[in-house]
Amino acid sequence: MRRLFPILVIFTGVLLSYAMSIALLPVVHIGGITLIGAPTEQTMGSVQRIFYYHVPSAWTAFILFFINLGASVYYLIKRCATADIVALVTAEVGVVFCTVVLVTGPIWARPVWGIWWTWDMRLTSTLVLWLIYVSYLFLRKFSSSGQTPLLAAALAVLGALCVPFVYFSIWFFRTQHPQPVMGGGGSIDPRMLHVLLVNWLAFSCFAFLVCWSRFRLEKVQREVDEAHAMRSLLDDPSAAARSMR
Amino acid sequence: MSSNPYLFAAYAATWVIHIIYLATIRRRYARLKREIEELKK
Amino acid sequence: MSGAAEGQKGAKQGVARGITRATLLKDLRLEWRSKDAINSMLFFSLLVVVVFSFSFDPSAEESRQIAGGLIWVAFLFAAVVALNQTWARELRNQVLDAYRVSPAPPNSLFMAKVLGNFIFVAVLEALMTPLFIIFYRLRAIGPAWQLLLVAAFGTWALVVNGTFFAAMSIRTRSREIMLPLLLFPISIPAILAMVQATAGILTGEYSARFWIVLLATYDLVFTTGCLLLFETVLNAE
Amino acid sequence: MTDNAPVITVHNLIKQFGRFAALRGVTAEFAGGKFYAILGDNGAGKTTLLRTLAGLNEPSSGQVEILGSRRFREICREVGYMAHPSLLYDEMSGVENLAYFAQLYGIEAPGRGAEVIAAVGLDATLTRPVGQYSQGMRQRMSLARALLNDPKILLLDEPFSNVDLRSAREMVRLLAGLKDQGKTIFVVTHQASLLEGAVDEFVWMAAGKIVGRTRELTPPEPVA
Repeated sequence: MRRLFPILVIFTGVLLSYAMSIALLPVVHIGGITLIGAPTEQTMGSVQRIFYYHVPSAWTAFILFFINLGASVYYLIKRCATADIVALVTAEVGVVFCTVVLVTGPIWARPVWGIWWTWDMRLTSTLVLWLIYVSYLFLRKFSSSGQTPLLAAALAVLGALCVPFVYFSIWFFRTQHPQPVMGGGGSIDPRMLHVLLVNWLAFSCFAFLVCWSRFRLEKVQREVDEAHAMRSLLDDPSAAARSMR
Repeated sequence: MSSNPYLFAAYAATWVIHIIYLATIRRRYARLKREIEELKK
Repeated sequence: MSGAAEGQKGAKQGVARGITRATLLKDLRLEWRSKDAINSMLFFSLLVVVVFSFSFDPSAEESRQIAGGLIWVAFLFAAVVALNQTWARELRNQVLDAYRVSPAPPNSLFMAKVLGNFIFVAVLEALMTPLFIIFYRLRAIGPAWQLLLVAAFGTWALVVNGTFFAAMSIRTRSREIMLPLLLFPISIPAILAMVQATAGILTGEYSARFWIVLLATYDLVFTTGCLLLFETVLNAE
Repeated sequence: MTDNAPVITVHNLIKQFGRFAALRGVTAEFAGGKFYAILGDNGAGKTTLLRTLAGLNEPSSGQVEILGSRRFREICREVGYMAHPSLLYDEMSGVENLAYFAQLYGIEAPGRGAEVIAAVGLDATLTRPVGQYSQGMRQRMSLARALLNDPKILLLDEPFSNVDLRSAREMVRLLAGLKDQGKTIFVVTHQASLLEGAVDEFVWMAAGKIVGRTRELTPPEPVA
């Protein structure tokens, strides 16, 4: 498994650079065949290309949060330490990707809608999602008991229960108060969809790599903690016994 | 490559965020390594 | 055979309910003697009312638009004061341990605490609402009776999650700060629903039915979730 | 006296708090109907052992078996636990406190609270809140709470701390009487001399382990 890591790194690197180039470069035609790039959107211009890492980041974050829920439920049932590490790691990396979404969103909104932030349905619900998982990370950081995994898993389940309510309420809230709507709608250019999917794949691979190294880190960290505890188990108690006299 | 500043800003922001996170992981790895060295003594 | 099993189950539920009642009465008695929570809550929300009145002109038209948010934010912050008190009372002299070594079911304790907090916050709302009405010259244009539903479901939503997360935050460092950090993000849909429903009823511009149904569903889902997870949280030392 | 089959068996009990191991492999058997005193320095793991026996700490590894059961909830009616803090509500009187805890155990007899209060030598008609009790009275009330469900096993953490000598002697007499009724009693204490004569066995703990068990109040030879 560990030998696979460098191969995966190279694979992800190549995929990411390919994905980025087709996302950023305009179409290059040679002999009538599309070699590289996505067409420039007509109304928004090249700003629309922000979407190629905004949207895949969002999808990746959602997948990570979903895995977090699965791992948390598994932990609550089986009390398996690995599941807890998976939950921690996916939440952390998920928050990073979610941050990317929240930062690139306004940068896109500014030239297109003329405002940095709008309480639009998607932005708002992503923000709430981000808040929920940041509070999850806070709990993990501040929990003093040895039972942090249990508390965190319980919070993850309640947080996930909350997600449908977030979407539903904000969706209804927004349909009540009209706001700037996303441009166009309707069908998407297949070449754009292709770029979007390739980017999504690349970002997923990247997220997987980050999760992996974070997972290794956490695992070794816990082994070190365990070693410390074992050492204190092995310490000679006679010194303490002598001091008792 | 487009010269649109917003596109560039979003692109830069994405990777800055990822790199900051990767840097924290790296730092934690370094600290862990020191700790393992200490433990071996 | 199954009838006997069912009878046993019924008896068990009866015992659980009895313990809930005993714990609730005990909490009410303790609160009655010290009045810590209710006094600080009342004063706190009074402060919010006054402070907010400086931030905008509390004339009838404008205030009707904002009042929904204002009222619920005041109650939310005041509720946090009470929620922190709930478990602080059990931690003094570690009385919670006495509960944990007893055969009493954990969920009875949880329900008692939720009901207790519901009563405290409801009392607060009953006392503060007239003040809001006077200070901000409020008058409901929509169906006013729906406000009762909103208040009941909304308070329950705050209190059920609040009690749960307060129990969670006593297991953390800096527990008083932890509660709002955990409670607020998850309560956002409920708060949104309460605020929107209240604004809808006060202005009469739209129906609050959707929001009330949403709140009821939210209550149901989170009450179930908290009951399923409470034992885990209580026993995490 | 009573049967001396082990009522508590502890096997290789380890309890870690993060990087610190409070219990480091405790293995022991305790017979029924005896009076044990657990002695040792601060941080030797006495309180952790008691809390683990009372089901308040989940052991990191190892097993605790009480009255043949490994699940504490099954036998929690047979165990009385008294902690260092009083486990009582300061704002309520002793009788009110006990009335509440009796309900948790499903005890319906209305006089039970007054009965145990009298048993520990306090006045059941006192209406003062517990918060205004003297330390000695509070400790006794706390003991009364532990006795409420008429447990077979009593786990007492520092019952004599801050109690004046005379009251402490009275409490020891009371505990000896309870032992004669067939109860198994564990007392964690710093004031071992108080217990001389009453105790069947002294259990010495150091650095998270049991380092010796003696009949007399003489520390065991340190393990070389």
